[in-house]
Amino acid sequence: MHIAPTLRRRGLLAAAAGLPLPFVRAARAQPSGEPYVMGTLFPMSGPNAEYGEAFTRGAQLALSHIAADNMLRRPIRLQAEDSQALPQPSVVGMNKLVNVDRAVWVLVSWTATSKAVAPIGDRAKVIMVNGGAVGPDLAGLSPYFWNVIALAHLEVPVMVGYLTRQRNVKRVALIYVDDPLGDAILGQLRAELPKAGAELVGSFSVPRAAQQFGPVAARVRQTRPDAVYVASFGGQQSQIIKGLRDNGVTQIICSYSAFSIDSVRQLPEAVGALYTTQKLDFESGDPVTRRFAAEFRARYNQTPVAYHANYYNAAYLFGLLARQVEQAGGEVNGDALREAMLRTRSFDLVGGRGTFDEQGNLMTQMQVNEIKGAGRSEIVQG
Amino acid sequence: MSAAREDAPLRCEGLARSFGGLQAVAGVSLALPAGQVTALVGPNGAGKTTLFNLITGNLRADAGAAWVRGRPITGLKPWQVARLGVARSFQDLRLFTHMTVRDNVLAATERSAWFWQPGGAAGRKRRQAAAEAALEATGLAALAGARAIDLAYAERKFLSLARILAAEADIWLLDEPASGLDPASRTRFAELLRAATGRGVAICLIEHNLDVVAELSDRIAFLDQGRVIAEGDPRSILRDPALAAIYFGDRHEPATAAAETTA
Amino acid sequence: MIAYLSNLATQLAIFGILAATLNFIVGYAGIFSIAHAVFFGLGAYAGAQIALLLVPDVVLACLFAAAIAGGLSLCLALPALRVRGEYFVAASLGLQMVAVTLFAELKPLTGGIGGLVGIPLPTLFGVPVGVLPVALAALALVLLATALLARGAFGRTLTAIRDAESAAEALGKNVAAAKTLAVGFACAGAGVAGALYALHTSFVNVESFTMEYSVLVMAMVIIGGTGTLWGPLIGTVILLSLPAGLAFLPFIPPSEVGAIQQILYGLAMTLLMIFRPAGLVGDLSRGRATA
Amino acid sequence: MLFLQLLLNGLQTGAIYALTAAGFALIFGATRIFHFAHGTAFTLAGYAYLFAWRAGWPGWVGALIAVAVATLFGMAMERFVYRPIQRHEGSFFTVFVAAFGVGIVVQNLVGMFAGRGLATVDTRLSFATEVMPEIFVAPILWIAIATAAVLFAALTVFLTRTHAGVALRALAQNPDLIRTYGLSANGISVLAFAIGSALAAPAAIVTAMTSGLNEAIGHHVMLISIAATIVGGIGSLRGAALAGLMLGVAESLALQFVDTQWAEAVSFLALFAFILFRPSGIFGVAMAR
Repeated sequence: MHIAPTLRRRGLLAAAAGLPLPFVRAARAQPSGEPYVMGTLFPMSGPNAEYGEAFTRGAQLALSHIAADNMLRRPIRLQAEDSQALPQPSVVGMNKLVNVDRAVWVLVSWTATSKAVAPIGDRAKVIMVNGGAVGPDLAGLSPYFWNVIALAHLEVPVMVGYLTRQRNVKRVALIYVDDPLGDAILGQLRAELPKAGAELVGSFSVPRAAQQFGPVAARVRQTRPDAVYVASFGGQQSQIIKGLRDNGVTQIICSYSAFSIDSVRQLPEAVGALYTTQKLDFESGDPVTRRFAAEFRARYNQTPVAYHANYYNAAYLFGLLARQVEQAGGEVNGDALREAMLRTRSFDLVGGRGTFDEQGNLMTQMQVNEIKGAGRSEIVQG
Repeated sequence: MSAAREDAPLRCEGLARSFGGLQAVAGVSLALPAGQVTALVGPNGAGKTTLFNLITGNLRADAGAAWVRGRPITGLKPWQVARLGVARSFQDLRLFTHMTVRDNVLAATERSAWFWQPGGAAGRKRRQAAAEAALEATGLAALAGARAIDLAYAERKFLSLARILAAEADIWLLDEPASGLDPASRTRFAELLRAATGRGVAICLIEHNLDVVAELSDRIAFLDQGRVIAEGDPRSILRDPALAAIYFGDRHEPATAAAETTA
Repeated sequence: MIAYLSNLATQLAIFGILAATLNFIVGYAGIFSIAHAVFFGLGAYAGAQIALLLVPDVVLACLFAAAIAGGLSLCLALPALRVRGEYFVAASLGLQMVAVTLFAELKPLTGGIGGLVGIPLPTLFGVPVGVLPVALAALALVLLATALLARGAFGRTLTAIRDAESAAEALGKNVAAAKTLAVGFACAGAGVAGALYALHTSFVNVESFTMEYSVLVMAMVIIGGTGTLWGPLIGTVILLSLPAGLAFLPFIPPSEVGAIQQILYGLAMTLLMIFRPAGLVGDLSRGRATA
Repeated sequence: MLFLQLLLNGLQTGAIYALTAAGFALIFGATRIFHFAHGTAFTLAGYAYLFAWRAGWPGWVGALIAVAVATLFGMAMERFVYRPIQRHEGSFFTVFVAAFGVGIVVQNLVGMFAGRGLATVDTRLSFATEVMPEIFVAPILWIAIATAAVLFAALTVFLTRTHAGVALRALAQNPDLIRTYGLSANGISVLAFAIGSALAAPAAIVTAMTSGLNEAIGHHVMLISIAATIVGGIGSLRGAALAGLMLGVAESLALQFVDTQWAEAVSFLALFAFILFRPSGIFGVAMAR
């Protein structure tokens, strides 16, 4: 335990260096030499391409901050591969990133992608960071597979607490896609609702490709819920919301962080919908968060959401860890980065200070957001 | 007569079939003696092809039965009937269009549906020999490598015959095999038939051209409205004015023209 | 780079098996199935379960997968015996859609949408092996088998049935048996490909066995040329390496990379069909092979 | 009560399916081309309407644009994709792969230019109110049903009373007959594509207002159209439309009896069963070969 003090000091140093301090920039030389390759493996085409676009924006902003702050001695090259959110193209893309591009750090998303590429990254000792999928089955896929997003088990209790205490909800119905995430949310609701004095009055599993929700809405209405929890993702979420609202379901609609995409937040029917995310206060939060929010708006003319923040964090984390490794004179590779992460554990990231557990899962505080229409949302419980 | 029928390689008794309200075949009894050509004659729509289909199992009979060498074949599937030695040709030929001529004929010799054919190398040799012989007999040997779809009309007709030859069946049901053939081809065709009957093959052919019928057949069965209304040697049938009236009906065109339009 | 190419080669071999077996029923028997991914999936689940529950022996997994997929191929053979042409295409489509629902719902067997994870690395009689050599060997075997079957009496029987079913029957060919066997063989082959895929990726879920994949394999066969030995393989190489190759184009902005790749991919498919309708290997007159 | 509600929901979906299925069946019946890009025409029409709506143009202008886009797309497919392939005697599946490629291209172009993810036309027409206890009905239901009914009436008149319509029906059976009408088979073929594709447009507009559009929306619609064409009996327009309606209703009513996740499988199970047990379809005259 005698090394503990050094560790902590390094951790602080790393955290401090994350801030846009001018003297840090001045003290360092321009990055040069062979760039580090950071890969992205997002759905860039197909029905989930909207996510890939959002994820990429977050990562790109982080890279420009890393460059602007001269955090690293070598530049970073972003190499994008299209996963189509399908296992087989993901495996092809990951193999290219690992073996051809020699990526040291790969941003991944999507449960199927994550599970399909984890064995490849594990064998090649490449760090994979997920900031999008929240299925509980993504914890512990590999020592090199980290999550910078709170997995579902952190989201549901917060929502249940808010619904029962602030909104006096007693009856909740669930519409879910029957995948590990949906199952986890179903299990959580079953466990958490009775504890809070409420009950799960109905659960409706829908196929991934389903588009018509009028009939489902009729079934939901029958259960007379006070709130409907939606556990889906992508465009289907909007279709569910619209299907419910169009067909006489006026009660509260709530969900997890998957609601933080534009197509949901822009949907007129989604006004009033609630969703949980990790804590993200763009106005009054810490400097990292404020800088992120301000520059994101300036650059993309858009208010950032949780996904932008997650992949910003996922990319920025590389900067933080790689600098540690560089400063210690080591080679920037998966093992060194992982060691650095385990040594430091806590980082100042967008959203505040985040702490990783041994498996590399970020534990953050959660907040409840309410959609206000036209792409705006408001924190209703911090 | 009935004794001869019992011995016939193929006979049927009271075969009947109707479509909707139309009685296409109304109780046909017929026997095909070995070594003879029986011509099935009658106006269009008399039920000749339907009768073939009833015998081969392509259609289910409403009533009646058929036997191959005394063995009942009613209710058997077409391929089962074929394996009892009944080979047929179709008016529209139904060649294996995208296969070579040789493969068309070889396919006729291979009956097992399994991945392999029984008989091993010896069996294969025998089948190949049968195929080559059939090609030789039909004059198609030089065209063995061509695809069926690229053949001329007469060659296609002979290919459909070659398949039947190669199948080594002893009962042939031929649906208008000679229609549209030029005289030279017709002569070759007649030789083929005579060679077959010489081996004891029982042949039944549907034919519109009465000259061809007179030239080829040993017996005639006259079909009208699904019934055999006359049966006997060609000379007496063809000279019967009552039958001629039925045959030509109120149509004015000669029989050969009718044969051409259906070909 | 070696590892990358070896992964690509493994996938090529696996999809090559799929295309070759599909070509067997499409090209020779005229059975146009767009449910091939179903049997790919059945094999993958079967192989994965063997590896997870018993031993990750690649031969055992392949055999079991072939047995399961071949056995259940009756689901496809049944409509193939009753209908042809567009009707059969639609039947296979129905089978494909129902199968995907079943794959997603039968969680004890398939893991549902979450799939089966942590499939162990393959061994051969207790010795660890790579999937690539096994897949290449399996592909070679499948190609050899299809070549032998196609050129021999069985291939003649199938082609005869394809060209004129009633005439084949009139020559004593048991059409039902031949079709069932052909479908069984093709589906068993797809099952082997599935088992190899499961062992290669260590993870399978329903998303790899959807209609899109059935269509992809069909496109491989058509683009290469139906009824030819090498056509499907060439189709496989083109359709699999096209997206992989497009990934090397440096000038595409990250946010459009997927869309542009897909557009080029779709365009290539359409243009190939317009200018080479019989496939790259097939001769033009063969394009008429539909019933 | 649930039954009635589900029935009404089903009718709305069914009207959409009926229109697209009729379009598909019309094209297939007349030209024997299995038009797999029919769903793409649907997608394009939907987005065309969406753009017109976003630009603030009145609904009828948007509808006209949607119809025009779908029609032009169908005609272009006939002219530039199917006809060259058919000239080479391309097989059924050659057409299939080519159409599928077009589908991929359009889907991704739409994604690039119209944005990815769900897009809806926001209108009160899709908002259901309680017309009697527990029964919610939106105006769009009546619009969808009425549109479908009017279009079918018009289509029937066209097919039975006009020169071109009769020729269209005759094309499948007897191409020679067309010439006696003084029309070219090519011309009739283009006409079939134009009308068939145009029928997808109203369905696409209703979808844009109700469940919304995404780049891949046409895929499902096309599958249903194929299923309906088969179930209805190839060659029968009336059969395809009725089957489409029935599939929509079945998909919805299924929720009365089975869990929600099985609803979609119901349609395809019906398709499979029909092919096995009644391949000629409901109204089929032509037997399966």
